[in-house]
Amino acid sequence: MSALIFTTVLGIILLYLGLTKNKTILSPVAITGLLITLILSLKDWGLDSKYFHDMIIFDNFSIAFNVSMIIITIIIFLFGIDYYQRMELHVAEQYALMIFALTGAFLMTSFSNLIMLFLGIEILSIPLYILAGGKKASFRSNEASFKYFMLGSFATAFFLFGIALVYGASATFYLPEIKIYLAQFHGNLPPMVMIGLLFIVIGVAFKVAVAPFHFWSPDVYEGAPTLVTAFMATVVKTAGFAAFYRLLCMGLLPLPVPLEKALWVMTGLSLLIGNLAALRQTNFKRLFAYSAIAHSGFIMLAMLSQHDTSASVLLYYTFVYSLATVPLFIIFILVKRASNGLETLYIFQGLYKKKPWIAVFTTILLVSLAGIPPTAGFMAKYQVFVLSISQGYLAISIFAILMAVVGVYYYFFVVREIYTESDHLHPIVVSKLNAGIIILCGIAVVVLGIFVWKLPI
Amino acid sequence: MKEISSAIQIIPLDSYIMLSVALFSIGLMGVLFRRNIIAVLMCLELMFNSANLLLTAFSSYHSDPAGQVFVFFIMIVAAAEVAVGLSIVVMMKRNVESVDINLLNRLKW
Amino acid sequence: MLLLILLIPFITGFTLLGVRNAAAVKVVALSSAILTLFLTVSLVFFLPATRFSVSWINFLGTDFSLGYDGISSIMLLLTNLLFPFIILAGFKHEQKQVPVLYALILFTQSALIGVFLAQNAFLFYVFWELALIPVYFILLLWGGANRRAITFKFFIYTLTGSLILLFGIIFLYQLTPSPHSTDFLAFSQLIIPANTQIWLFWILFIAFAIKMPVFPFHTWQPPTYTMASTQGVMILAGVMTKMGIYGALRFLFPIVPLGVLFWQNTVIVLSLIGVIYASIIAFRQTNLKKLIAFSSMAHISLMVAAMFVLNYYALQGLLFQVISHGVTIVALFYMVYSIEKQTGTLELPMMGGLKLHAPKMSVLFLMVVLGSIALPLTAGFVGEFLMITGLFHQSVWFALVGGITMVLGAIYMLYAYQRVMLGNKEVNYESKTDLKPLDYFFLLPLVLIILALGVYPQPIFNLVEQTVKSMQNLLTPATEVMSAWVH
Amino acid sequence: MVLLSFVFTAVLFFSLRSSGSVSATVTLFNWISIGGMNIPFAFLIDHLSLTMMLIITGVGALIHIYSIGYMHDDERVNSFFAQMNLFTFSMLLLVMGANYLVLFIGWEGVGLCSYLLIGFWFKNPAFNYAARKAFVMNRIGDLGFILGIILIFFTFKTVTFSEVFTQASTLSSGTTAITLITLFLLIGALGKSAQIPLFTWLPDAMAGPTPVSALIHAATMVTAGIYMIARSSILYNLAPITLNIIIIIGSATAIMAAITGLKQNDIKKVLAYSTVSQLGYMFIALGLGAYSTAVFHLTTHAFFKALLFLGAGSVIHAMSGEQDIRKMGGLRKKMPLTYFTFLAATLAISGIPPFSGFFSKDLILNQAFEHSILIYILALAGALLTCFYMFRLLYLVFFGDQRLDGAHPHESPGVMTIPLMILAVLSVFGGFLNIPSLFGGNSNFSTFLQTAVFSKTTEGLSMTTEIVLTLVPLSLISLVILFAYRTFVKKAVIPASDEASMSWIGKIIFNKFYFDEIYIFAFEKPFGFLSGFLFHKVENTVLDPAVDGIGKATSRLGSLIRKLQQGNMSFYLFAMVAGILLFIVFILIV
Repeated sequence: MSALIFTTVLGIILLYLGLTKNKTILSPVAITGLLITLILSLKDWGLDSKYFHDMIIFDNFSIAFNVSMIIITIIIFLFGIDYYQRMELHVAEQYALMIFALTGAFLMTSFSNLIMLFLGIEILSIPLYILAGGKKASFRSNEASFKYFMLGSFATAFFLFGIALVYGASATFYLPEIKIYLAQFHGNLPPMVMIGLLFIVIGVAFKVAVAPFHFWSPDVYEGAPTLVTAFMATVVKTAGFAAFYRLLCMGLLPLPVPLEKALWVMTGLSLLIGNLAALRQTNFKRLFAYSAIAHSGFIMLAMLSQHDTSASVLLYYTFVYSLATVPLFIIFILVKRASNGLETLYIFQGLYKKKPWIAVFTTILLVSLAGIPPTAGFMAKYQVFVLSISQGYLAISIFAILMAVVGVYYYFFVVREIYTESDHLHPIVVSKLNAGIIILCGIAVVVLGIFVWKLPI
Repeated sequence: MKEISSAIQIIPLDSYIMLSVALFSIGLMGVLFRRNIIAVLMCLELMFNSANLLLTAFSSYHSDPAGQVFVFFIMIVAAAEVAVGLSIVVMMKRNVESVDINLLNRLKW
Repeated sequence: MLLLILLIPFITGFTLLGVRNAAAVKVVALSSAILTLFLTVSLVFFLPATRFSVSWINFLGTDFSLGYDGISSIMLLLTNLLFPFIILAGFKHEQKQVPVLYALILFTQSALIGVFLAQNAFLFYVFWELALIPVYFILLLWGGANRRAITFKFFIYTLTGSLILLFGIIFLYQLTPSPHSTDFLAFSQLIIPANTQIWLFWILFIAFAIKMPVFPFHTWQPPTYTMASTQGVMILAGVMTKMGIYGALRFLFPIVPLGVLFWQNTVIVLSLIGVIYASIIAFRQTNLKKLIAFSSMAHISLMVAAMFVLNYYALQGLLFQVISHGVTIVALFYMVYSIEKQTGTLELPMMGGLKLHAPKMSVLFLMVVLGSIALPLTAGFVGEFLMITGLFHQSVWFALVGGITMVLGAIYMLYAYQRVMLGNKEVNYESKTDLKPLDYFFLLPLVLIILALGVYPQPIFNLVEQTVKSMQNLLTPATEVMSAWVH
Repeated sequence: MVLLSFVFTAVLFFSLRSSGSVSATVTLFNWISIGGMNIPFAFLIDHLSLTMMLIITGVGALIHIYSIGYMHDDERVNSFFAQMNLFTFSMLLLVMGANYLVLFIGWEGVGLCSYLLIGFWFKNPAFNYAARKAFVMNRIGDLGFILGIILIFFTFKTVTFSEVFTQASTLSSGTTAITLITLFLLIGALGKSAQIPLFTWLPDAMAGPTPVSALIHAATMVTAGIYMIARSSILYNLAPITLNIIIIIGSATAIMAAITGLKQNDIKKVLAYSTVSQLGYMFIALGLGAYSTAVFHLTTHAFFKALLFLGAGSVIHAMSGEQDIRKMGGLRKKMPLTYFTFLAATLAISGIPPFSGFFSKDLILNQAFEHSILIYILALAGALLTCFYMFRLLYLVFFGDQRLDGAHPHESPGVMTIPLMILAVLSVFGGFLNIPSLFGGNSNFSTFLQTAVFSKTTEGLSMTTEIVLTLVPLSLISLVILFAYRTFVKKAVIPASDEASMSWIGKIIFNKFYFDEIYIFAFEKPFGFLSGFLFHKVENTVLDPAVDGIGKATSRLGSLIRKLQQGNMSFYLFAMVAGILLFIVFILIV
């Protein structure tokens, strides 16, 4: 709880620091603050502390996810030091909004009441609507923000209506109680409850960009400032899935059959659409948007193969995925700068020639995303498949595996560009700090893959 | 409080549900078919409020205040959301000189 | 000891990245490979059997356990025998980015050793993929024309197979009694219903079928071989094809014996089609490298056919042929490389009369060619004789078709030899020199091995005797079950 | 070296004789020993292999000596002798092997050497083609052979001669396994010994240097098939079907080759067809079960055919490489030594007593007569044809006037003529090794071989029949010689130089029954076409695109899905509502 409060305060402090017009102190403050939050979160480990009439429960699940999101945010801020130096205005707001969003994310991982879930989602989303439009003069940023906002609100409307329906039937917002209420039907839910649950699920599915509710994500990812995209692709996704899992686990399990089937359909569609559409992308950010949809599919697979270890796999997968994605976006920014702002995949050409070490670690990160040993990405996918196959979902597993091949294809498309020689690039400038973090993330991905296959939860 | 509650319960619950669904659908249709962003925002608001209405009615019938508390949360969040939304619209108007929802469609495929 | 063999190339590879001097890199890489070879030989022939095991991913039932049996020994021997030569092949000419290249080669070696030592399906898979990555880069960065598209196809194709294999491994894993395990031992103790085995067979086989390659999964191979650099193609043809054979032996026979028996004839027929198909196509190839690529496919196909007749002699012959084919094909590709350096082309119609300038080269080339077409007293003959014996045991027609390689091989290999070396064509060659001492250093040991194994193959047989016997025993009950199941 | 080994062999020969033992086996080491398969690297010395060894080393040594003179101008003389020695080694391995697989080593080894030596002058593409043809045809035979060996292994669980034969003698005649084995081995023999249908390589093999033709393609290698069948005589005795096939093939080859020989104008080609025809004779003998007779003919043939080739070589040498007999003539006076030795050989091959060919041919004819009159007639016809074309050759080359202007033929140096003379002596007196009882002999040779070769026993013919059978051919042969003399010496007919002037039969014969053309049409062309078809049509238009197609289809589907992302807000909203509605319907139905 103290962590939650501290982050809120941190956001406000950062806003005030913005008044001093001294940009250089912002990141140190933000990062220090986050480190303190990290420690505060960890202090609650194993306590299962409950707040607000049990509407919020900080159990190990939520702490683990919170810590993973804090770490990712710290990495993003570390990169931000360099990134925001070039920005003139509103840097403090950028930091503050991200911190606020993080607060929302904390709520999403620790709710046990639908009200808190709603609040969490909204606290996460509203700063993001603003962040996505961060480049005020840019049409694309504008469009991203607008689309995100419109579709997000639209989804929220359904989400709310769903909550209302479920509330009408069960007279409660508490997930454990809803679970008890649902159990009495033995799977034959009345249509109203069913539709209510479906709307709730769709509301959350929208946030994590699961097909067919993914339409916003490619456009928003592409249009938003890259660092924000990195944040959306990682922290928001992690929070979304944590919330999703918590929702299912605390409230809905065992899943009513029609709902479960609907979710399987979503999984399949995400795998299909995400991977296949990514295949033909030439814009790096869009590629990552679609691949994020695909990864959503894999995570859904783990989530739906209900097993004790699902949560752990979920955490591992999202963390590892984030750990590889963030540095890649940064590398993309750096390369983009060197090629007059182009965003195609071809700008990676010649990277190996110019910066061999960065290229090698980029490769490692991409390999991890593609899910090839010995990287953590592989271990994550492996565990997902172990789960789904152990639970007997053979057909969807083999489909997912084939889709993983497609995934390898487009990630290695980028790899191939990296090692293709070309000389129309300006020099790529990589600050020591950035290089250090990129390399560190690369090493972390490998180390996680070889020595750590499970994060404590 | 009791009187309000009983006053609410004069009308059967089904009618509330019907009304909310109708409101929701109207909002939905509005969102789908209007192209003026302001109108669309208003329709969104309508959808939110249909949920609010539903929650209130249920809360009253269940004699459970939680539903009404939620309504307040929703109203606050909706306000914040609309504030952000309107600012986005302003930004957009400034950039493209229009409030047509389909005008911004450069990001695709 | 096992760990040492696994790690020497790996660590050396890393060290090489820091070395600037190209010559030093090559020498260090070579000495590392020779050291590994030395250790392997002493391990395989002289030291008592060992295992190495540390606990690794406990909750997924996976230990980091290394060990070896007869089949692994053969594969290890081959790998570590070939890598010094593969490294040596680069001594002759200037190369770009030498440290990276040799580091990648050594990484490949390490991963291959891992594949052959792994006692655990998961570990096997990890090394299997790990071997692919450096090879992909070797092909991509040092390949020839059109390498981007070709390597990509190769990579994706083989990866598709391996991911399907991964599915199989996980499927087997969850079949094992709790606590689940991915040990080969645990897998082989499974009793899988026949119906399951029938489809599981292909799940497990497809990765190997692509890697070997078996007709009709071979289409990646000729272009990749043609495009690859000399060292790349040596790794591919010399060692990586054997990965497929090793994997099939490791996975299919102990784990899905019924599946093997069910699909036995299908696979044999496919392989034999491959034999004939590749041989016939090789006949009309104008590109020397492509011709040899198809010839390699024909040989490998014969080996696959021999593998599936499940016959003692065929298995012995197959394992023997693994070594002999590896050595021969590496020598062949080295010859191709030397010829290309001399003539500046790989197109057969542009060549001719090389013997006029380079008689010694021509003699060595002929010897390697003869090894490739299995002339008696070369290693190839022993292997092919035993394999055809095995095929004969299954059916005379199989043996006949398999034996046609002997004839067809003679046709196209001698055609190639004649086209390159003989004749009186006055071609404006880039250089008119014969072999240099370095070439002898490379070719003579290989030719000697080919001859020595042809004359005295017994050590290799002894090495695998036990394993092959146990494999036989393994399949005997399955045969009974199968016949009962069919009726 | 070869001379030395000849001396060793001779010593071995006499020591074996004096020790009185029948055979000796020397095992070097275990070559392949796995499971039930045990194949030692062992040598077997018995009377059959000794005979062969003597021929190989003896004739081989002479030819080596001859080659010193013949090849002295060639720049690659070292490699020539290296290859010749390799050949001798392989051939010895072939005949000394104590089991089928060691035999096979030699078998393939001689094939290789033959390939190398035919293509010795590698600058000429035609020669290289001939070499490759020889090797490939041999390989086809070898494939049959190796399958035979494998079948032997599966039948008897061993491939060692002694064990196989011991077991085989207990089997009954005509079992499928034995028939199959013998047929497979026969295929090997057909390839190696140039019988129909695998004979076309031998005439082409004349591309090699003449000593090579003499050693490999006349005296030794081509007789390997005969040796192998004689060696397996026990097996063949059990397979009457195979024996009949051998007779048919043998007689067909003998006649066909002899007819072809009539119209050839290249001195070496004539001899080559003659070789094929003589090998056909030996096959007839084999088919009749008269293995020792076949080996006897093999021996005499080795003498006189080597002599013929060496003589031809001497002529070619003298004519500076000219091989067309129409351009020769009148060499009798210029090269008397060559002429006389050549004459001796011609008489021998024609079967004029007391030259060696007479005895061996006579034996075969007798045995053929015993078997069937048809075969006898065929064989006799073959003999007459042989006689005719040999004398045609002799007359055209050595009689008449010199037809080539500007050439200055001269007698060859001593290093070449001395082997000629030694061989001439052998050709003349070689027949006395095996004088039949008719002439008061005791068939030494056949008796000598009895321990190793198991000929079918025959009842024997009556004295009068035998005398008739000796006289009839003799008289016919004399007539043929006279006819040839009239045609080529008196009328001095020179064979037409172009095809156009020939009758259609003449054309067929001149073109060697179009065997090469048929093979090219039936095998090489379709094979090439198939190769192109498979590569261009199957590999490049079906299989490869099929694989790529999966990728392309995926990719196309990808771009389709990608196009869904319209970019319009309205569309997204619609899509979302549509999605939700679908899911509502979905969960209500499911």
